[in-house]
Amino acid sequence: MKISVQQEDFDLGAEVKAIARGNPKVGAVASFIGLVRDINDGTTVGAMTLEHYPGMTEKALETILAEARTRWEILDCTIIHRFGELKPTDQIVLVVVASGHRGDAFAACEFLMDYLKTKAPFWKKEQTPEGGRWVESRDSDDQAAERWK
Amino acid sequence: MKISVQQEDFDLGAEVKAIARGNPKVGAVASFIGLVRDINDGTTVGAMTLEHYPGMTEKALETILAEARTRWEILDCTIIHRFGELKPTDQIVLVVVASGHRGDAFAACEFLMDYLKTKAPFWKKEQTPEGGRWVESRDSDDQAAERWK
Amino acid sequence: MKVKVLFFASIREKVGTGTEELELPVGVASVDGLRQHLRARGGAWAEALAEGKLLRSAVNQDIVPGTNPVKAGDEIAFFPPVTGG
Amino acid sequence: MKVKVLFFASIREKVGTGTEELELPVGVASVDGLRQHLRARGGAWAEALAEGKLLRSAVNQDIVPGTNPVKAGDEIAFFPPVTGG
Repeated sequence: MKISVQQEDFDLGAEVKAIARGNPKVGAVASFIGLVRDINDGTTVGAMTLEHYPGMTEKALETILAEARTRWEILDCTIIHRFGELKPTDQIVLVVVASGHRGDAFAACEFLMDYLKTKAPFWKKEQTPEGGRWVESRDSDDQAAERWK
Repeated sequence: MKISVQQEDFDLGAEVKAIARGNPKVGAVASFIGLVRDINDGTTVGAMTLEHYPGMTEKALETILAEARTRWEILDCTIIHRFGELKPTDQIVLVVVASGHRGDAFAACEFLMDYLKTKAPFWKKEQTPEGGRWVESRDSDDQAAERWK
Repeated sequence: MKVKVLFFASIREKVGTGTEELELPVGVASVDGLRQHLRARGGAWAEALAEGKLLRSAVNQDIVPGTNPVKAGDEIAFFPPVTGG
Repeated sequence: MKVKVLFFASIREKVGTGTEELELPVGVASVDGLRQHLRARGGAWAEALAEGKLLRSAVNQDIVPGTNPVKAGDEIAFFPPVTGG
């Protein structure tokens, strides 16, 4: 299990090889990448800055992962979340879950992503033509997290 | 949109880069890899052979993808399914879905995988210590596909 | 006029062939009719295509029920339930 | 005895600092109490921590409600609802 909050970019292919390759119990690897879009809520976004709460972020991710492991078979998992300056098409977040079966891999991966979007202490400030604006919390994200309760 | 039924292995990292890199509308890329496990229904599996119905397989995958595109926003998609001789830890199937939002990417990816497991004309023959055996259709897979109806 | 008949997986192994060109017999107008005709060959054919055995069929690469009509020029396939991915 | 108070994102920008060591004032025993104490500084503090403003708080890196007790040595953070990923 690997959790990393980092400024550097990541490589999906390398991360998936690192967790799945060679373990013959792994039948399913679900993964997700979140990327910066050039538009959000109808506004053109040039770049963004992700702020986080060092220490609490890692702790929150460990708690989320421990919770996921009580619900689904997770043979291995990698969570990487970037912070700092990011621009459109940059990668922001990666979740990879290896399991015996696809149902567990998909559910755990989506569960972790929903929690990352709604519970982990990250804040997004977007640069728009009108200047910087802090992104407001989204109802749709909260609802996505609610359904796991 | 790319659909390939092939004997050769595939590279997740390269496929994801090919569909997501550079399109600033893509905010979410969900992907799934299915791999050969060394055990299935309690029996040790040494190797397996995947047979398919050339022509019909590609047609079925195109139909499934068209159906998925009516249900979810899919900006791009790659489906690769291998056939022939495979051994434990080998990759079998890849589905990658790029979308604006993670809900669509996850749902479409899981939908496509469920259909690949239950509708696409592939048949699996496993080599076990007792000899070759054709894998029987699984109820759990049929149920997974049923829920999309 | 002929039809092309395909067999896959365990059915293919049992009947010993993957494909066959066949003159559509008089009176055979459906997938089930063709299956019955082939079954009448006896031996491995009777076993592989036995009534009550869970088989899938496709006509021109679309999965169809056994009641589906068949006509000259069709590609008809018999196979067990799929077990892909 | 002191507490460490942290501010993030829009709150940090408004109050003009990300972290502050503070002597826990007499009578302040909860997160809400501390928030009220800071708000009493007026100006940007009153605005950033205004009553009714949707804020989250954490004590020792766990999200807690405003009623959560605070004691000397705690790390207390104020921030807007998270918007990660």
